[in-house]
Amino acid sequence: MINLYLGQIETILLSIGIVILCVFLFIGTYLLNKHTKKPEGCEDLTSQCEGCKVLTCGHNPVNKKDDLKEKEKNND
Amino acid sequence: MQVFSIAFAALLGSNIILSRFLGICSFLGVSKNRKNALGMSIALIVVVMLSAIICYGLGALLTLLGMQDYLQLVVFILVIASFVQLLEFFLKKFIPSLYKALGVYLPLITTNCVVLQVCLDIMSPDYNFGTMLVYAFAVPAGYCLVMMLFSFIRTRLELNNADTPKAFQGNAIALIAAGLMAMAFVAFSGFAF
Amino acid sequence: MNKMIKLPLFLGVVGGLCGGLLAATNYLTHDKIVADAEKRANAALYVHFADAAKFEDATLSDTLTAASVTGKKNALTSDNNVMGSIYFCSVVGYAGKSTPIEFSVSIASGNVKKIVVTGSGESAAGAKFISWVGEASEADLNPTGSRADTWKATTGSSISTKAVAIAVDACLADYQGGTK
Amino acid sequence: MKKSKLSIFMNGFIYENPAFVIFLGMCPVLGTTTSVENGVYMSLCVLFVLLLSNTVISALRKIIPDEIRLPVYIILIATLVSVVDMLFHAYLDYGIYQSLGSFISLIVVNCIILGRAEEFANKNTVVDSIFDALGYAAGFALALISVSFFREVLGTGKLSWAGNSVTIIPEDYAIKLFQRPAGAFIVLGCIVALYSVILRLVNENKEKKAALKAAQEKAVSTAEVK
Repeated sequence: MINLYLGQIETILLSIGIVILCVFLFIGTYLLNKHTKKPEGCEDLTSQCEGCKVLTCGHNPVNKKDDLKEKEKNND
Repeated sequence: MQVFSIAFAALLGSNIILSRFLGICSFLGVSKNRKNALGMSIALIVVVMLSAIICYGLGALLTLLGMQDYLQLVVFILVIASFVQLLEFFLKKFIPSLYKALGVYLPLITTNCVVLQVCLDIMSPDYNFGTMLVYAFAVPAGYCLVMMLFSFIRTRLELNNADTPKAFQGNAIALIAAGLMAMAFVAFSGFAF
Repeated sequence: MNKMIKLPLFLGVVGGLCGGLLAATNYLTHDKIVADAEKRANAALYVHFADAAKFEDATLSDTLTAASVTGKKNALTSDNNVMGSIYFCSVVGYAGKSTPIEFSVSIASGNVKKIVVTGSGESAAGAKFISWVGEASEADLNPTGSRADTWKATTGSSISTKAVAIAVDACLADYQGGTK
Repeated sequence: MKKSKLSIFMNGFIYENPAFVIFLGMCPVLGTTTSVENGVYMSLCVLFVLLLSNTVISALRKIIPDEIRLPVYIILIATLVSVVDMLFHAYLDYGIYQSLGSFISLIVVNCIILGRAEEFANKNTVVDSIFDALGYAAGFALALISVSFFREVLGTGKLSWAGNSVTIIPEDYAIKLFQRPAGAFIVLGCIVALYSVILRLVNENKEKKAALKAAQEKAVSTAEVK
């Protein structure tokens, strides 16, 4: 097994580095995904759910309000 | 033989929903009709398989650095979430037809216990790459099996809603039905290969 | 323009804080978790040496294995000198080969400290001996005369007493041979 | 609309009980309720995480840029959960930690924590979101303890707490089913049904009282007109 001779401070710094890397990865893909336009046929893609309490789900009416706000923002 | 016993245990013996109680939120929420259940299960199989491979590699790296005890949860959550976003972006950009079918379920999967539990399970040393792949396929396959069965039952429950007592309508009777299914699945837990 | 800088800066700070918090908590709790885990692993051994810091495996000499000793562990104090050692034996008692008597005997400073019987299929007579030896005081365990005869006199069962006594004598010899 | 502190708490505790009404975060309710002790420690764990995450998120609500609201919440909650997990691993006795198993680290994907952060913590002051966290954690504890009470009493006939136990049903009349997974579903289904009946009754007599009061007011006002 490779022994990396990581002292106390190096592990802390390395773990902070790893967490920051993952955060940037996640935010990058999140923004990448949020800004790509949905393919033309599936704008109103809802799974017949009228929006349950799972607020993190993309089809929840709660998040729909943000899109409306954005639309108002960029057309006025 | 070991591969077959892992697959059988994950698929039927200790099924991820009925005996390990994971993925209940989506189990109750999405199994209203067959199309939803199938879509969710297929999306879950794809996500679990691929993120299990990523997390297996990352887990090995973290254990090499000796930091896996406290970093694994945060790193796995972020990697799974970013993988789902990447997948959604990829489908949106290049395969719109597939996105039309599965795109509905992808945002739901980031907050699903099954994906995270599989990634945490394959960290244990007794999974090499092959058995990990089998396990990562068998668990969501078990999920898909139970979801499909349950969606048939659920549509039947929905149809004669008038017969169920007023208090038990909706999720309560679904839970009781799931309990009966769990009883049936106990029969499989006795097998040892 | 400043949104392009503000966002990564904010994320860097949040990521750094979270990483730092995780590393700090790990720093605080890591040793306690490892110590608890190690203590749980040797829970059985702490019956013999309550104040031992840690245990290490020791090699078995072939005379010991001949005398049906299956394992040996040394109990170390925090500054790593040997406080005593524990021998795990599995001898053939009255019930014969099918259910051997398994016990661990701890020896310190030259005499037998405690015997803990972990498994035995003994009949009535043998069982009386097994229960007696479990609670026997140090004086009983180190009789002046031959261990087998005095024990047999006190408990009345001959075969299992003799078997255990022979194994204990072998361990004592090894312990005295080793540390002298 | 300035909701009073108590109504925020009651909202989470009774009217929008996470497990019985809005059916969120059901995995731990079924998984860790084999004994009351597990249920209590699990609800304590959820209380810690929910309190910490609501306070931190409502404290930072002005700083977090609106566009990446959700990912930052996920990052914060993941860190808080693994901190709580490590503290529980070190300072809680090992038997209970083992029986809670991986459900502690599964709180991260628990829909309640993220739901409360998104719906409440990022719009209200720190104090309000503390009450909201207390309410929802109390609601969750109610669900956990009631399910685990029935599962333990019916399943093992004994109520045990840290070793000592009180036998309620003699051992051989206990139905082992309720200790097994199938029993968990059935117990939860019945409690959900019971809960919806109670809630319906409460609402009905509240409306009756309201209707009664309205009728009295009308009577009083017509008396004045005459």
